[in-house]
Amino acid sequence: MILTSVLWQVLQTLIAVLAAPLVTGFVRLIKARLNGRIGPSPLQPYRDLARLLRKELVLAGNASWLFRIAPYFIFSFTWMAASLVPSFTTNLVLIPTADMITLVALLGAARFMIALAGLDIGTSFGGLGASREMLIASLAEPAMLMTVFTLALLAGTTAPARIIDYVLAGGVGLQVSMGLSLVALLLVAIAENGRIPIDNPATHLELTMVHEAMVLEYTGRHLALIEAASMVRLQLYISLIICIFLPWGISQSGKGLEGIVLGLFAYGGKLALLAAGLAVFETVIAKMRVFRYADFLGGALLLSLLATLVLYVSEAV
Amino acid sequence: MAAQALLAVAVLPLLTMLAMAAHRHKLAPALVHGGCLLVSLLLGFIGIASVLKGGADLAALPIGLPWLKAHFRIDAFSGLFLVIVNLGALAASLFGVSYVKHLNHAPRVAAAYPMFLAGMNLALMADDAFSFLVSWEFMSVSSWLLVLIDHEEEENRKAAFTYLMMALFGTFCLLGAFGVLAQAGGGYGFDAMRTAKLDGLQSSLVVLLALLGAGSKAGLVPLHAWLPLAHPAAPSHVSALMSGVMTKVALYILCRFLFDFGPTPAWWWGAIIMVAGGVTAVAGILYALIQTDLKRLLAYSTVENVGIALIGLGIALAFKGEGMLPFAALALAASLYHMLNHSVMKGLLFLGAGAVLSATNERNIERLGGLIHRMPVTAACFLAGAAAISALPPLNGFVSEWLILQTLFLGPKIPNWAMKFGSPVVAAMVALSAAMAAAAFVRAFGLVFLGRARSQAALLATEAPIPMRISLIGLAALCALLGILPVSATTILSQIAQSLMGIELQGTIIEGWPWLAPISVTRGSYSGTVLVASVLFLILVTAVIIKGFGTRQVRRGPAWDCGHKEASPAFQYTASSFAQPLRRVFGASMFQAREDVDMPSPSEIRPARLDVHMRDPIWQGLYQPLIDGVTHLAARLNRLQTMTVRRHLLMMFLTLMLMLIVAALRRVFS
Amino acid sequence: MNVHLFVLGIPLFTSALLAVVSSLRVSIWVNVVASLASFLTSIALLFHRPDATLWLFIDDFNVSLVVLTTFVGFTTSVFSAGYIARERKEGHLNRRNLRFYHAMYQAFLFTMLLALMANNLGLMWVSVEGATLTTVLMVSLYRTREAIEAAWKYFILCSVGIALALFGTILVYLAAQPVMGPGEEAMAWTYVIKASARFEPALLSLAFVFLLIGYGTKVGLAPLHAWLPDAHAEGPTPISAVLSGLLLNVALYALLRFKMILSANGAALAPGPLMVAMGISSLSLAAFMLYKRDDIKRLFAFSSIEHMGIITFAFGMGGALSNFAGLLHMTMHSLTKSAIFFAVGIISQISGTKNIVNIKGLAASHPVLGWSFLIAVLAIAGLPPMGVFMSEFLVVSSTFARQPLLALPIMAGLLIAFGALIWKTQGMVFSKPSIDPAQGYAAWALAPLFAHLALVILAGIWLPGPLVEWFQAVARMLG
Amino acid sequence: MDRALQYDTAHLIGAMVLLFGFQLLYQRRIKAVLTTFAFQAGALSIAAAWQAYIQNSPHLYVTAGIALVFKAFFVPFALNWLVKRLGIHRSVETALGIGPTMIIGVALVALSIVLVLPVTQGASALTRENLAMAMSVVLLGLLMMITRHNAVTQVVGFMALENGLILAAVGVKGMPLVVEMSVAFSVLVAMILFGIFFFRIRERFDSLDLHYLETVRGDRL
Repeated sequence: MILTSVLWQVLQTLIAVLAAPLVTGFVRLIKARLNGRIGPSPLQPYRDLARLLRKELVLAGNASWLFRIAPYFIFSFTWMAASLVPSFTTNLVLIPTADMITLVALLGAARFMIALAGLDIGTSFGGLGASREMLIASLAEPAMLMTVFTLALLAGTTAPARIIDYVLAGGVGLQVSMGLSLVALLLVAIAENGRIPIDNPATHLELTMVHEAMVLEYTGRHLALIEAASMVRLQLYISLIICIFLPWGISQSGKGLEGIVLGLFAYGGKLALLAAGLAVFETVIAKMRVFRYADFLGGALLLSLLATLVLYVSEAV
Repeated sequence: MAAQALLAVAVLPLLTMLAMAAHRHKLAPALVHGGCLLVSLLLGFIGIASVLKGGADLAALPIGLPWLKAHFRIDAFSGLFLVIVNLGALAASLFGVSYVKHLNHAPRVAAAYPMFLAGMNLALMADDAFSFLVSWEFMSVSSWLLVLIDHEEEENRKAAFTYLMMALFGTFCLLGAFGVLAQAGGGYGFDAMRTAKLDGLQSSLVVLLALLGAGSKAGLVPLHAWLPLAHPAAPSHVSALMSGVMTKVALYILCRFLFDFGPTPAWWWGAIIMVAGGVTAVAGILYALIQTDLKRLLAYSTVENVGIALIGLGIALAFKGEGMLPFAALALAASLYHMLNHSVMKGLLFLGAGAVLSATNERNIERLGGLIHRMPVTAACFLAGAAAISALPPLNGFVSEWLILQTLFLGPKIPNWAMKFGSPVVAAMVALSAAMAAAAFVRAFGLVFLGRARSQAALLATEAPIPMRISLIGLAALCALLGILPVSATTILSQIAQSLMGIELQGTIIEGWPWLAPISVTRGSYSGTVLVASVLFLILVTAVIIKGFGTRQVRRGPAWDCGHKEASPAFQYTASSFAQPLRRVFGASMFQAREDVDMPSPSEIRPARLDVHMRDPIWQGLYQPLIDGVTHLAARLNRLQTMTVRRHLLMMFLTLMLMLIVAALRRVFS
Repeated sequence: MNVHLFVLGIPLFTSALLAVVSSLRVSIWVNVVASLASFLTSIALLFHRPDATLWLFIDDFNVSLVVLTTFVGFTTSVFSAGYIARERKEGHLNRRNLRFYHAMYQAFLFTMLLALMANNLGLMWVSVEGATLTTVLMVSLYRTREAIEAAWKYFILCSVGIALALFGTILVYLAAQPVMGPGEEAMAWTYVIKASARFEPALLSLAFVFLLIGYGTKVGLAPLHAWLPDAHAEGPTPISAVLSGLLLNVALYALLRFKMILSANGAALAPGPLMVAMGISSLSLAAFMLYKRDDIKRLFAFSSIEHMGIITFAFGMGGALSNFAGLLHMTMHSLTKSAIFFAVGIISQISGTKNIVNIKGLAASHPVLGWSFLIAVLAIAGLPPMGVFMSEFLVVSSTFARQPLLALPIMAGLLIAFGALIWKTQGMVFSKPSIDPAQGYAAWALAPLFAHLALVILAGIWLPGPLVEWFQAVARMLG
Repeated sequence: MDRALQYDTAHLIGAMVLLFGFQLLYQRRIKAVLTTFAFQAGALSIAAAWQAYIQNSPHLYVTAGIALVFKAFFVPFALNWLVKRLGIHRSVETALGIGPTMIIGVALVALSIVLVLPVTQGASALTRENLAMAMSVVLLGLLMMITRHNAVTQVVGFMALENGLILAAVGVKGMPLVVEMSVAFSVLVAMILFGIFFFRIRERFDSLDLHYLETVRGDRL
């Protein structure tokens, strides 16, 4: 039992990091197609990362030790968080390590590091990015926690595996608050991953950029790690939405190998579906002004709060 | 145990006398701080011993109120706070040993510092209202003197004055709370107060007064006004104590009132305290976000953390009011853990600020920068503190906030609508304040330690001396330790909380090592140990892969910055510009922040200007009207003193008439 | 042996002696030695109490006040020695003034001691009037226009007050006479208190109104207080010290004797509400007045009004705790306030000004003086471990327990007064020094100050058993 | 002599004192004020002597003597001399008109009666009525002090107040120390007179209107 859960944990950890570039590549491909371009291969992100890794590291003159260790932390924190979100099975050995709150906080830790790294060189772009990133985070994080709150109240737990059990057991049914939470979580996911309309992952040198502004000074393997981290994070959020709102097909503990295989396929399918959805959404929507973020995320926060309060109206708790 | 502790405390006044007697001697201040270090070490051990031993240990001195005598008592609960206080005192004293060398008025500090420690320790040990308030006031007065160290500055005198006024206000409130309890319990001893039976109104009065009294010391919004004024004025190791430790003494007595003494407040008092805590947390961190004075920023962050601890206390009270004692114990344990954690991390941050201050003589974060290169140890420790206080795993701040959030998730179990709706809202406030704390500390750390030096002083800074570094490292290690291995600490805390609630051996915090889970394992769990091990493993894997995969060449070059060439460090993002988006989003309504841009046309050669105007809503809305009112009334009443003798006689006549008429009316109507 | 006759006789005799001694040195010494002698003899009263007569008596209540009065009289005479010598040297006072001053000083002590020991209520009244007369003369000692005006104001207001008090006394006798028959017994407190349960209660109530206004004027209760700040500010500082420290106590003592009679009656209009009202009005008014003060002596004069308000309030609230607190506060206030005036006297002499704005940074220029002054002010402001804290602790906490609404004005008043005192004192003690550190003062001049502070701090930590018993006994009588 | 007559006589004399008290409020010229006061003091002296007679307490004759010699003759004389010597305005300067003052005076007398009569059930009728009148005289004296500017009239007001006190004291049977009290008051009055004189001679103020004397206004350094 322990052994299998260790095995699935290793598999989950590997999927979290290995599949992530593919997801990003897939989103880019779909977007290109929607824009009428042929677009690069979905495997292009792997090549990019490999190229970055091999490149020489150029450090700014006054880069400190913090600047150099930050990418490792950013990447590992994100990776850790990703490997704790059940994707194809809930039978993972590390799953009691962290609940949903810890997941949010782990991502927060990664963001803390990246914002500091952005400030380290002392350029105005870095500061600009860090400042905006923290603004977004200060609204997105509570919104996400409130979503967690709703689920925790519904399922009586903050552990993702238990929530899945609860949802699969049909305890939820069609809940208004689940719907509201889903919307809130989607908004947060968009903001946190720097997608349109909050940020545009494809741009540089725009005064509206956030994430890219912080990592402008990174090169070589550091940049590779950071890029990889953001890819992992994208996949993490999609997985999170899947595991909470669309857990069907996931292998619960006690199921055999065929459950795992089914879970893997189901996960892959759902991942592709949501990635495609993201691409479509990004294509049809326009980028926002920086100071509209607050409205966007404040909306998410209020939606999630509303979701909690509506719980009582429907008397689910 | 109590007797030994009293003896240890008795050493402190001797140290003060030593400091006064040898005030011309250069080494005396360091020596006094060394003595304080030993005393706090001893008291800390006594605290640990009484926590482990459990039970209560009594001592009485034939002083104080004549018919009562002074009673002292150490039980596990006060033992815990003795640990918290003396842990902070230990670090601060060690830091102080070399820090005082940089101070202008070291002898003054050395004289007041031991008294401050004595006051805090005695307040924790006191077992009757009189001894408690004497110690409490002693603590206030000695810290007032410490705020007045640089009394040549007008600003510091104002800060000290505000502080003392707020302290006195708090004392009066506590006095009232004690008075009501003493009336009901039949004596000023805490024993009588424990058994006091109060009716609803009296309970409410006690809780209200205790909340105001302890709150004014702890920094409950809107009674926090003194914190941001006093903390920057005091020497840094003292501010570390005032912020990290003294606020805990206030929370200690609040806990005694709420959970140990007689009052049986209804659940809604818990809700009120919870909401007050939530407002305190959010307001505190909002203020922190816009500060440019490093120590003031830290002071506001203290306000935030006190708010979070209060949320825990509030929900514990609500559970207690509804008779859900295991939940109440959980909430209390979470809150206690947060207090412990906050004292460690805030001590660390203030000492870090002190190291920066002594190296650069600068508190304004707009004029610092790049210190990570010249003060790497300080920077690393400060970073640990900043991450911990931003509630980032795997450090200690996260664990306690996680526990508090978990208890808030239990809040809707209280069967009434206010708690059902209130708990999510307060949880949102906790989340909001944690996220904004991260923003505030990214800003603080980033502006002080990262980037390039913004002033000559920052450029010439040198690393802190060894004793200072040791205490910084020690506290940083403790931050990590309490986060990574929280289990033994939480076990003890939940036992203390349970004994205070009067329940035994309940699974408040389930801890199948290394897991930490509230009430039951299915409610969600956390393990700092496993998390850290896993993350370290992942880092190792990453590093190994990268080593094997990529080149190892490193080249230093100028910053790219999208091709801009920025010559001057003044081009960096400043503290104000960092705060600008947040200021716009949150500050527009709360602080009425207004930005005036003066952009000269291209033909002009004057520099552009951006002026930010902000208004402190609490000061302007509450304190300023009070001050104005008193001034106005004083001016009006002063005319009474400039009357002629005849008019004074008239006053006398009217008073006489009034009383006679009252007497006559009584006759007529009776 | 009737020790108390010596206690009374020494000042009376010395007063006559000093009136004829013209040498300043001699009269200063005689003054100090005589004050010491009456202090030492009064200590004997602690151990041996003479039997009560119709005219004089010693009981639990006045024994501590008599000792306190002789003690403060003695310390003030020591302080006065230094103060007066300097005033003479600087030419503010001439020799005739000083002869008069010393004679009056002893006469003043005599009248106060007589008022304290008097068993006959009429004798008590006469002595309080005598105390007024002697102090009027001393307040006008400097013969400046302000001093004479202050003395005039003091004189007129207190004369009217004292006249009303007499009317109250007559009314009390009127109530006693039908029960006890005409004659001296009906005016002797020890007899009256035993019989007062049978007195006509309404008449006693009416009497108390007049007594409260009358003696209240002398206590300095607002709005009858107008004379107090001027008299304190314009007279020589030793006189301010004894005025604040002793005379106010004596007047309050007289009032309390009557309150006891009312309490023993039971059916009479409870004096409590009236005293509570006067106490609150004094406290609140004084608290606000403190803010506008520029003159250091006036500042502390208003602080005396504030404290008399607190004490009156405490007695008005009644009950074992409050009355105990009131008695303790009387004692502590007189020790602390006179200590403050000692410090103020030295400060105004070395700085040459009484203006608070011009006094700065004493802690730096004169550390010992500055810090003792600060401690004294903190003591009067009610910070532990000083004695005033204990009494304020008891008053405020018991009020909160019984009448939370009444506690609010008390709390507000104390806070506001505290703010003013601390704000002004902070400026005087701290900040950059304005006084030349070379301006010295004799080291022994601080001895009385230290003695008072030591007692005040000691009392805050530990009270001697007998004193506590006396206070508790008196507290019971006060009802 | 029967008790009714004793009572009526005492009552009559007391009423005379009160009447003169009212008349003091009514006078517009200082000289008339002083004369009226002399009459009041005389009436008081008679009252004291009468009480001495009916109570058979000879020491009250001393009080009567003091009242007669000191108050009815010496003080008015001295004040007259002061007024002349210092050139004080001969008319009474009022802070409140004569009419309103009289009305308030009547109200005060009513108040005294309301207060005193019911509370002295136990006392003899003689004492009761006497006390009500004495209290009225005291309050009228105080009223005079606060409605008249001039220092001389204030002194007279104070002495009228004091007359009321002595009236009360002599009216109560067996009151000890009455003589001492009247002596003490005489000392007070003498000091006030001395004070006024002293003021005037020393400082050369333009007027004795206390309004001008009152320059100590709070803090003036």
